[in-house]
Amino acid sequence: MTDYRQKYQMTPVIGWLLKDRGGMILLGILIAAAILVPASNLLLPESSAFHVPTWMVSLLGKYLCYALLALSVDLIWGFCGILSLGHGAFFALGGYAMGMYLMRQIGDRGVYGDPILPDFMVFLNWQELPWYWHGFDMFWFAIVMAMFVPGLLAFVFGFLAFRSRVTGVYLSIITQAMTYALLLAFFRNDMGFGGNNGLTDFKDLLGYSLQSDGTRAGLFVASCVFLGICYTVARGITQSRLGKVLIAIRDAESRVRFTGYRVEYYKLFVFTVSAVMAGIAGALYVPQVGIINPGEFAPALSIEIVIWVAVGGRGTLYGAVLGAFIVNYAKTFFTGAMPDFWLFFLGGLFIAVTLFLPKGVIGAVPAFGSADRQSLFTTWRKRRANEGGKA
Amino acid sequence: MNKKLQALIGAGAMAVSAMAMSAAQAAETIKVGVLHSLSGTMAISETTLKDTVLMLVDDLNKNGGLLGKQVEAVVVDPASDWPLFAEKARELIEQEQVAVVFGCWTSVSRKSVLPVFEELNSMLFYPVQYEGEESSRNVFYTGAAPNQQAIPAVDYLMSEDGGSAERIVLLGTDYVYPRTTNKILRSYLNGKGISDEDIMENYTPFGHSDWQSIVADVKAFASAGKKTAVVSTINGDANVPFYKELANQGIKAEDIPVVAFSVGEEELAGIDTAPLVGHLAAWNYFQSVESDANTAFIEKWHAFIGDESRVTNDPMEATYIGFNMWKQAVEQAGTTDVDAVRQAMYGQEVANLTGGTAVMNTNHHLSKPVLIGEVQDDGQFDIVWETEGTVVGDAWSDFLPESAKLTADWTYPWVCGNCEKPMY
Amino acid sequence: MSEAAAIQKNASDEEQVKSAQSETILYVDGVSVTFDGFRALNNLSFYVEPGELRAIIGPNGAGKTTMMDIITGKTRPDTGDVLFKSEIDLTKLDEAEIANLGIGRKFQKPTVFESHTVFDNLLLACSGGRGVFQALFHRLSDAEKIKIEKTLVTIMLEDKRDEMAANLSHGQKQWLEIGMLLMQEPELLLVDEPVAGMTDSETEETAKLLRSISKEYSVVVVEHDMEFVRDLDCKVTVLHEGSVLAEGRLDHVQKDPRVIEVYLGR
Amino acid sequence: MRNDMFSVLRRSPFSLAKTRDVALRLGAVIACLALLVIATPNSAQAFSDEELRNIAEQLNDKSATKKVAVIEEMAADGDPRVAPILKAMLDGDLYVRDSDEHVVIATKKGKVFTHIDIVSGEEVGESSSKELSKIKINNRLRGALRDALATLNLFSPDLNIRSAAVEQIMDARDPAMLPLLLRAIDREEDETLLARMELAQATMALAAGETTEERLSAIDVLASETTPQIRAVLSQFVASAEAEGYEPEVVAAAQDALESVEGRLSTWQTIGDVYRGISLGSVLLLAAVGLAITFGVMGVINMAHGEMIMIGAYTTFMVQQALGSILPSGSAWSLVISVPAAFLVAGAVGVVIERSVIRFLYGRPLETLLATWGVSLVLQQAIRTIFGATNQQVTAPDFMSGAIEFSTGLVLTYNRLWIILFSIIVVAGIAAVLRYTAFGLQMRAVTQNRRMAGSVGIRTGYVDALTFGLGSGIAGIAGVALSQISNVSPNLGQTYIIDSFMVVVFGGVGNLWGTVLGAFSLGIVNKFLEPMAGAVLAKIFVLIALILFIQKRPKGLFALKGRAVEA
Repeated sequence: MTDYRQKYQMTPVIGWLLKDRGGMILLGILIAAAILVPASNLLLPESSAFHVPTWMVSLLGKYLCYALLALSVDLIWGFCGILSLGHGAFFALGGYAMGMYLMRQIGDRGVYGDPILPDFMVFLNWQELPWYWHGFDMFWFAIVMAMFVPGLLAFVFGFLAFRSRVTGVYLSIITQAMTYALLLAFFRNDMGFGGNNGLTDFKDLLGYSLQSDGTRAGLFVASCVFLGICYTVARGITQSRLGKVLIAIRDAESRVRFTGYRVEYYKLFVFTVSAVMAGIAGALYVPQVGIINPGEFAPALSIEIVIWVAVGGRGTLYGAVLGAFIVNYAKTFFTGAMPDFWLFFLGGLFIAVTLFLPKGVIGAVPAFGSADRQSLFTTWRKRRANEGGKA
Repeated sequence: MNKKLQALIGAGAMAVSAMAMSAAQAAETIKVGVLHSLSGTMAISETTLKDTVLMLVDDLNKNGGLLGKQVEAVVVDPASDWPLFAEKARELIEQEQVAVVFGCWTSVSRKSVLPVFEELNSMLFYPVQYEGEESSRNVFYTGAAPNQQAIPAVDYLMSEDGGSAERIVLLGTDYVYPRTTNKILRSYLNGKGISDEDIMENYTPFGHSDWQSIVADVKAFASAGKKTAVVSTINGDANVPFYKELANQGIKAEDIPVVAFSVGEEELAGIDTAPLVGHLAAWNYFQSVESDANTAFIEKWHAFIGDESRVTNDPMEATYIGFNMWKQAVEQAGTTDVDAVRQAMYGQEVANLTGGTAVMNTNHHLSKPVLIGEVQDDGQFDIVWETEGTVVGDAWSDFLPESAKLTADWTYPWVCGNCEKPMY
Repeated sequence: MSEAAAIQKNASDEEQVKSAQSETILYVDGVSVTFDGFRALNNLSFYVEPGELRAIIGPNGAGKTTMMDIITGKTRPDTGDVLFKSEIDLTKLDEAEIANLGIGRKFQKPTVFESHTVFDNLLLACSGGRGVFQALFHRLSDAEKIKIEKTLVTIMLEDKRDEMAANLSHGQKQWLEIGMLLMQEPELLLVDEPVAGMTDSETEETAKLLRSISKEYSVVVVEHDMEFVRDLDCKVTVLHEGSVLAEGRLDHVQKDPRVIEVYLGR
Repeated sequence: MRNDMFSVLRRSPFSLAKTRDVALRLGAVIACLALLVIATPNSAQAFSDEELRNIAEQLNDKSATKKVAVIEEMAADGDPRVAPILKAMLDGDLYVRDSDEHVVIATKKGKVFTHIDIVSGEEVGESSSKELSKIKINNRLRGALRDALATLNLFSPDLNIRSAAVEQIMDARDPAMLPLLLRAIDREEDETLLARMELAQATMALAAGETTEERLSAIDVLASETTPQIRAVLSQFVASAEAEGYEPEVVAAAQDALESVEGRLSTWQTIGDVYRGISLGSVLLLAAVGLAITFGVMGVINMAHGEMIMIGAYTTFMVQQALGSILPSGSAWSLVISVPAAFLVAGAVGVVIERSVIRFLYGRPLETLLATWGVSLVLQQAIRTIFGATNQQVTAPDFMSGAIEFSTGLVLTYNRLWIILFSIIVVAGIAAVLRYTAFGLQMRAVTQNRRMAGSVGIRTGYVDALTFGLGSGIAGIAGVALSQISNVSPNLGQTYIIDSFMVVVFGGVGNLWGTVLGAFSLGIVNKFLEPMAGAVLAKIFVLIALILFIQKRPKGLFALKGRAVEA
């Protein structure tokens, strides 16, 4: 029985999910975490050895958001070869959408007690709410915007870039220019997004206090769920014929063209989907860290995201998730354990991974060195031979 | 092989590291958190404050510690990454169980940690001059509020000795501190009869490095015949290129004096100040102040850092005052319990390094003297003006309509950081 | 088409030219293109009839590949017309559109999707649904499966079906690529140096493969391996410095002094 | 000494508003001067030694107002010994000696101060700073001192001092000075200075002149000038026209004059923008040109490029530290030596990075991004650990401080001029290396076709290392230049890395001229937008423009056409 038969006869979703070992493990863990972590945090007494402290819950929640962000980058970079150095922009936009909702929720509990205007508008004495702030008092609207705005930006940007066949480093650099421009724009107080301080001092979400353990646990679960869903969606895309086309584009773009595919549309589709995922990640991130400010647009952050993916293992989706956790945990740990030298470790980690684990940490685990990854590496080797070291 | 595992390792490692520390210190220590960026863009300013706290802790322990216990500084690096500030604050308070935290420089970092301190009812000492418009139950602001720096500075500029300026340029980095400060200044200046066409406001990005056009604009603005002065709220990195351009374009202090609120000895250390003599800065402290306390402090600092050429600056004094106030409050309360210490803080007095005493008010801001110094060719400041007595820090500016109404007072009957009438 | 017929045509080429437009599957007329001052094609004109197998030879830099680029829409000519089936103007369309019209192209360097199995390579090339969402929700139909199986046989890779394309030998990649062209069901195949770097046996196999293909489709082969062109045994167009130098049966053009001078002479 | 000369020229116009204070004190000064000018000036010995000593001691008074009065009194006397005293006070060299309460001019040599007696003008011992207390001045006093000196210097035998005095008077523009100025005009021989004097006279005559003719003639003189001062003079005159009830024809004439002056000034404004654009461009170019090699030519997405610049800057700092003891401050040598030093240090670091990391990553450009990012983190932290996080001071040599100032308000600062020149030299140097040296040839060969190059016997590894070293070294050189305009801190590199990439990509990867053109065009566009939109928006617009431009030219400004690109 040749495997393509099973591959195409089975009911798709179950079919490829079962085949995706890493994915199954990931989803399993997510489900387990979504149940156990909040349970142990809320039910078990502080004294219990298995009690997960609240700070750990929100920390893990934050990591989950980063993981989702990394996932979205892996979807375009790992599978379609689009290296975006500006994905932080979509993340931040999603975050701002959520932040604006949370800001409106403060209502008259702000320091100036203005029922409508956020504090920063009051003390820069703005008279009324700018038009683009309207509607954000409704949760559903904010959520829609958190996905729509990044999606739209990605669509417009992608439409221009892919139509005119901007590729490789040129694409990477203009994505960077995009996020840098947004960074500067959001720094401006005149933009009405709180300038450098961004949006902060949130009170509650859908009426639940952000300070309470219950809400934290809820957000944690939400993060698990969305990561799970987005993973499934991403895997669905990569497993479909469309996914094969994406990989084909990554490996031999012009061949795909001559085979009759509209490469730009495929790129545009996956780029937009990825941006929406990043937006969701941002929306989940903000209530858990309690602040959103232009810092999230910093090109450095966007580069870091790519590094998470590379560390975990490009082109596997679950590798990206793993990478996000490894790097961010390392950051959390070293900034506390050795504040004066942690950059040596982080920098060293990046160098080491690129040199010794070209397929990322996941690639080092034989069980996960899937055929796809295999060939990805061989492609590199071949490309090196062909291009003789030219980018 | 995944997230959960990471989580466990995480929990494990953190616990271990925490244990290791406490074990070493026989648990009989009072922990003090230090939350200053040691890497990233703000490291340039904040590293010094970390060292200052370490020095003060060191000193305290030499003199028998606090409540008979040794004091231990727990240093973390929030890496100029604002969300990381919040994460680290939580780590310090919940994991390390610190009694108090000294930290933050930028407003955004403070805003980012504020909810954490309020939620966990911990205590933060914030040592940097800032835009005001805040008074949190859990934060003590030992830096200058706008009325302790900006207002006196423009008063001086408009005075005869300051050169009786009639035209003011407000240069700033585009973020909340300059925006707010300039807003306050504008309404203050208008009050003093300086009309809007005699005020030029200009904002630049962080780390702006090309000042040619703006300095040229200032010169053009100044050529209108009225005596012109510049009020600079330019932040951090951007200052060195700014002053270099100023010097090279030959803007002389007696022609267009520049008074800065974010430029101290530390920032000038990167510049050859000979061409800048006469430009001004407004602070509550200058290294050049001659007083025994200051001399002792500087000597201690040089000994601790092991470098004679290192300077001292205002945020260091603010840290010094904050630390000693906390120490006194703890001794007075006989415990490090946050609520008890907070009560003990009010009215707490510490001798300034510049002479006189700083008093902690019930709005969590200090009463401090305000000094104006002239840049000298050795990178130091020469005090040319100072307030008689001290100025009470205003949490809420009287020059912003919305905030003028508000009062901050954390004692009975007010017990509120932003109220128009008492709670009780 | 039969050999005889081919000879007939050559004899009466001149008359053909006038009416060429009405009968050709590919009509290239007066095409010129310049890259940064270098004239890659210079008033190039030639015609391919339906069902014809045509070899195009010429020394390096003669403009062979550029001509391919022009026909497949990768490069736009500065001047000249390129018509498909006598009416469709190819110079206005882009690669994908041209490919979907039924013009398949095989590159000089074998380009297959290395991260995919041989099967998937063919599947992707399989004609039909090129839209994003069609692709997203595509399920493999039996028809497609049969077609793929058939092609696997044609290109002699049926036992390599589940191999990663990356692991194929050079020659096998060439065949796979040709197979992918076949999956597109093109009316015109453009094959660029199919036997470059092939072993002699592979070369023969390839020649056989192309000849069999040319029974169903029109094929244009760019090559400078003389032996191979001889194996193809078809009409030959000699390019030189971006324009046609000679045209006709191989033995015929080989006698042409100019050809000998610029090409065989070396 | 050039600096001193410019310190006067550089002074921005109208430093002194006509406040009551100024009017009064100048009034006093002139009154007295009028007298002594008639009685042959500069020779008067009004002060006895004792008087001089006593009055000088009053300069140490607490109140600034008193000090001002004293300064005027001294100036009014016209004693030739006064000028040096006031000059010393202005320069902050005037002290009171604790031992005998005498006022002395003290000049610092190393740790020792040499005392010069204000009366005799001879050296009278020396001491450490401990035994002296400085006579403090503030900006108000600086102003007073400068005016006093100006009036004194108006008759100085030294031409430079005279002309400086005239400029100062033109700034002050106090009608009370008019008679004095007229007297000075009578005595003046030097033509150019005479012209300036007459201009100064005109600025005052405009308001002070009695008759319509005087005013009109004054306006004629002014209309021909193109300086911001004149614009202000005229605009003020026009503004105050009906208040003062000037004659309509005069006002009309003034209006026309004003317009013509403004017209000419605006063209100078544009010239200024272009210059500033070029200057910014040269900085961008320096920052980017190293990257044009490591990234453009080699295809390494070199995120550590900024740190190479930083290393160059720190090398400059260290060279200065090392030579500081030997060389006099402000010497050009330390900077001159820094250039090769920075090249070698940064280049060496580059070679090490290439050998230890990058060579394993050729053909995997995206991996180089990650690795070099790691490298940049390590380098930053390394510098921070070694030098500390704070700024290091790199002093500017004399030839780079100061500026050429045109009366039209255009200022060309020397450091910018040198950097423009320097950037051109650097680029020319690189172009030469690439074009004419064997190494350049090998380098192009390797980057174009590694295998072929290898097979013709080029040691590709060796070439790679040197190429990367070259790129890094050039970044280091850029660091030397940037240390002059920016702050030398561990974050230096981060400031320039993004802009550098923008420039290289905009110009077209792998094309040196593209980088040059890219840098200058981005710089100029930026500087033209800045006055209109403000610095922040200008930068945003430039970025958006870049993004859109790449749509039109997906391979940058200078892209290779044809098959070569796809190969």
